[in-house]
Amino acid sequence: MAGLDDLYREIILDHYRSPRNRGELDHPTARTEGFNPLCGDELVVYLVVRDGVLEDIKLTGHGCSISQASSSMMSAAVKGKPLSDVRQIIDRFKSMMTVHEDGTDPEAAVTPDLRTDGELAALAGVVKFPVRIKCATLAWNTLTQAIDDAARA
Amino acid sequence: MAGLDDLYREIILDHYRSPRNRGELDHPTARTEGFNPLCGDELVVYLVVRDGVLEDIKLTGHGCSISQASSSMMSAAVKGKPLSDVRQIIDRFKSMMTVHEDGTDPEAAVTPDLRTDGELAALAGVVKFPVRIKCATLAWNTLTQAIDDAARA
Amino acid sequence: MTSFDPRRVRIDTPLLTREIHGRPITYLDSASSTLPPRAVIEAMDRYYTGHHANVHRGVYQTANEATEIYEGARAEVGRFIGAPDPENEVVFTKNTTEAFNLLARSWGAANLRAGDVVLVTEMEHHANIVPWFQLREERGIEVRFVPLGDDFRLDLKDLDRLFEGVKLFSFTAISNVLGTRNPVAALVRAAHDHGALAAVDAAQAVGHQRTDVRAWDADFVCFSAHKMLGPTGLGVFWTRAAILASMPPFLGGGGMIADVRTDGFVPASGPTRFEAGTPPIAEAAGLRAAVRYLTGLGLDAVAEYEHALTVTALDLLAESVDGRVRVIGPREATERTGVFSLDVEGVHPHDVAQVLDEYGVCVRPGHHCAKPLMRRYGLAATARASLGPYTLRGDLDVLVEALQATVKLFG
Amino acid sequence: MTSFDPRRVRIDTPLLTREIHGRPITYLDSASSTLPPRAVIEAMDRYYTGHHANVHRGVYQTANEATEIYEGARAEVGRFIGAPDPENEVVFTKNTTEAFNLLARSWGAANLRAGDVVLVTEMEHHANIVPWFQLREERGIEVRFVPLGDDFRLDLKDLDRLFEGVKLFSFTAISNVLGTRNPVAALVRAAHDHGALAAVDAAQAVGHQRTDVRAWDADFVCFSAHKMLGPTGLGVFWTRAAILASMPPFLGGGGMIADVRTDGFVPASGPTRFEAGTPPIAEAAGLRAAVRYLTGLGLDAVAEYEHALTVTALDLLAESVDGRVRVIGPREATERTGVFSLDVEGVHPHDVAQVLDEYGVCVRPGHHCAKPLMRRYGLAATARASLGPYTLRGDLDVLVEALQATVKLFG
Ligand SMILES: Cc1ncc(COP(=O)(O)O)c(C=O)c1O
Ligand SMILES: Cc1ncc(COP(=O)(O)O)c(C=O)c1O
Repeated sequence: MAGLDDLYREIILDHYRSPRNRGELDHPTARTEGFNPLCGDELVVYLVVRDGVLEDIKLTGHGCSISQASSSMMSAAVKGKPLSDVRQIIDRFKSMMTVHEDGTDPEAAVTPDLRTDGELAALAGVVKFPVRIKCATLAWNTLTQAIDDAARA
Repeated sequence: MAGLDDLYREIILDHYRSPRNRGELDHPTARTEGFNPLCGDELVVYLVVRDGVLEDIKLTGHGCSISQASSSMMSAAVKGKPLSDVRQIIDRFKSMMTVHEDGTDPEAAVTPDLRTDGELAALAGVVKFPVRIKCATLAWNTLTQAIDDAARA
Repeated sequence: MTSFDPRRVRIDTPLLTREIHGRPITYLDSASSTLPPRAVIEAMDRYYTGHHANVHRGVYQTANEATEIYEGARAEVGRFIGAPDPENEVVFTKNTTEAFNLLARSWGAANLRAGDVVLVTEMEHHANIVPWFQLREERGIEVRFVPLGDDFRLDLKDLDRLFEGVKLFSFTAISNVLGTRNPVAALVRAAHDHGALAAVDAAQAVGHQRTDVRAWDADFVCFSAHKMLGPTGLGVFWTRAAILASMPPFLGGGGMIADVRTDGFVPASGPTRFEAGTPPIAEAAGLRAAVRYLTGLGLDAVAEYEHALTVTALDLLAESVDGRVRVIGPREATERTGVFSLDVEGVHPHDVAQVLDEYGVCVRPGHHCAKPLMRRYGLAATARASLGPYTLRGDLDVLVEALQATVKLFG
Repeated sequence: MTSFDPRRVRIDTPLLTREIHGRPITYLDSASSTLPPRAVIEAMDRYYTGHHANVHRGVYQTANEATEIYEGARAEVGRFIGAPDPENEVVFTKNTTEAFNLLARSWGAANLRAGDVVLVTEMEHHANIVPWFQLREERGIEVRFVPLGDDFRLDLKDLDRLFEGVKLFSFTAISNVLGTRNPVAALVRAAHDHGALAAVDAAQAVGHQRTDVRAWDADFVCFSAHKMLGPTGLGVFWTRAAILASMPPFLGGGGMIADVRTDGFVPASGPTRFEAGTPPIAEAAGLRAAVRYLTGLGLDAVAEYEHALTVTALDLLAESVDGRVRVIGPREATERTGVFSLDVEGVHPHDVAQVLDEYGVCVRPGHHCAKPLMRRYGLAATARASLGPYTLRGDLDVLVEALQATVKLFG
């Protein structure tokens, strides 16, 4: 059975208490809003994309620890990376957040790649709390949207 | 417990098979329609009222044995009577058709008056079949309405 | 392979152990409502005793369980009717009737304007008539009726003229009065060929035969849990995900919104947009159990069995009761299901039902919420006997015995 | 005199024997939905195992019984709320939300025209907001909000201005977020004094205190069975018989008509005009049992008990958890009921509910379908704990223990 420790890893609480890349960007390539009607979480992603590289990212908004930590970790993981890498990180994260009906241990879904993405693997435990998955993925869905918006800008 | 014999007295079946006063009147004082949406029973009452006397009554329509027998018996009971008597008969009949929550035997509600109204007392058993009460009272409600209509004509 | 056995279903159905006036019950009113098996009743009990909570916005254990039960029921019902995207296409309503009102007020109001035609049939239940009349009053649409032939089937001779200006053809799979089985896939194709969408009233079908919305190629399907061994208080509206996404909200309130401000609101997406307020959660648990139970019986086996019983019933009714009982509906068992509208010579349907009750036989007298059909055949009412998966040949024998007594009593 | 004992209610409520994560359940989400006692569950079982049949048009024994159960429930619910004419004033809907939609689409559409004002309050549940917004879109009515004061009560300073042009004042008896108890009778009088009718959302009231529509002098009252120990899938719309008689039909279909022809229909009279299709029959049996159960407890005793528990809860929450828990709502227990919206310093309500779940404590995080209220107080969400007649002092202790752990975890 999943316990609270699976959800609230120390590193997650740390990101919640001290979120990285908070704030707005003055001249973003894209400014994209995300919204989780279920719990009222709101998020704004600011991106600067230049020459295929996600040069800068900032975030504002409010939400629960999982959504805040996830967005903070995400910003740290993608900042400065080429968009092709960013897309791969997004894909890996999303597949980590997929419920395995056969009861596979979610930790097993943490690919070596994801481990090298740094602290993101700490969010693997969220899958054991299906209602919280949306909290964890809000930032990532908004980022995907923001990258599309940036491409169109 | 109520049995079918309580409902389908021979006299009722007789009125059903050979209804009295069937047909239309050429110059009625009132022509009034009654309708039971639950079972689709339809009835038209034709009255001739002169000098406070219900001189003639005729009925058309269709319905179940109870509604047909009740209307036939009613027509026999009221024809030729002063309206004041007719109203009393209606009242007595209606009170006979009232369900007694305390489980009083409905036959006990058959007043001596009602017995003198002739065959009507045979309908007392209907009260034991509450869903059929509407069948029995349709004609009487329509007659009440028709008398009002005649007064206005 | 299933090993369908109606006696087994009978044992599973608690109400069938009842006695009526000292006789075992002979339940022949499944077209009005079916009797739920113990599995359905117990599924709701288990829900209330172990998992009840309001759905959707919970975090705690039982709220998650209730949500899983409710959304699980949605998906399972979707799969049961062959929905391509089961999680996202099934809307829970309170009954078939609300489902048709949803169709008329949401899709209809958004897509139909004055002069557009909704084609229904003369054999429709009021649930598939009155909502269109209401839309006619509001918007000036036209409601056209496919006429019925003397053979108790749809008269489709003039197909092209019938479909002129039609935007939606809304018809029943099976008549709840005549038992007539309509050629659903062919009728849907006719609608599509004429540029119209097609809605199917599956209320009389879904508990008695396999239902596959893809095989039908239907655009909308409506039915009720209580006619497929499930509970009261729950209906189903199905449509393709793409159509559902385009439909404006119907009832307003909690659960169907993404946001509400004092100056307006934004509706939610998906089926919940049409599920305002606390939904029928226990009922969904009951329907899920009914779907599993029916699947366990095997719908093909049920259909085959009820067909055989229909053949027997038609024979029995024709041969017994001195020929005084007429069955209003198709003669051929292949064209119909086990719904028998009886016209007993010289005895009003109300009286037929009353005498039958004395024998413990449950049949329904009346217009069966299909007054246009009744008018078409010049009937005020019929006494309707109808089959379910728990009906036995013996039930038919009691019916005939009681009909004989009826005829005798009324002479 | 009743001998109300919450421990007795607890024993009567099967779900309260459940364990969550190895701990006994601490159910504090009655504002979302109450837990039904065994008597309610068994009443529905009895219905399905002994009496189920479709209602109204039957003649046979079980159809009569089902009708008696259903109509009996109507009358009993009517008496329970003090309706002057109980048989003819109670309409069964699927929930409070449908009841408000019925009010808006039937009475509202018939009586309101462009420019007319419906006055609601900033503390309303979406069920009493969105239907009016929908009517605004369709008919151009104005929806006006009574503002909320910093004391979490209605701000009625500008009564005359607020009521300008108002045809209906529709407000909640008790806020499902703040617990605020509104002065219903006084508000109804204010509406009447200004020539408006008054509708009361009694969803949070009817299971927790005696409800008397005559003492309120209300014109419309809406509530849900599942918030008064009853089942899901059933709501109540009450109005005076004279108003009911004047209201046009809402949903169309079977049961709500007197006649249907191919060229139109005539609606039925009485409550059934608003009950299209097969109604929630088993649910009505369940609600009837709930009404009897509540009556047995004695609503005054329940109210008194929950009031005492509210006093305790407010004290406990103020004194424990290092002052890090703020209760969003009136300070004074006399002005409120046992609904506590908690704001835990530094911890998001979602996380509060998550940690509490680990302790078996069921509270609801979110906007509670009252977004205008949330905006008013600058909140995205709260974690709401709420009481029922089965709540014990011990439940509050577990709540406080779990809140302490929450605060500790988040540092
Ligand atoms: C005050 C109030 N009004 C209306 C509702 C809506 O009730 P339902 O969801 O049963 O329609 C609720 C409960 O959710 C409520 O608390
Ligand atoms: C063909 C058909 N359509 C619709 C309905 C209406 O179903 P409900 O009363 O559950 O809304 C019925 C049953 O009464 C039916 O037989």
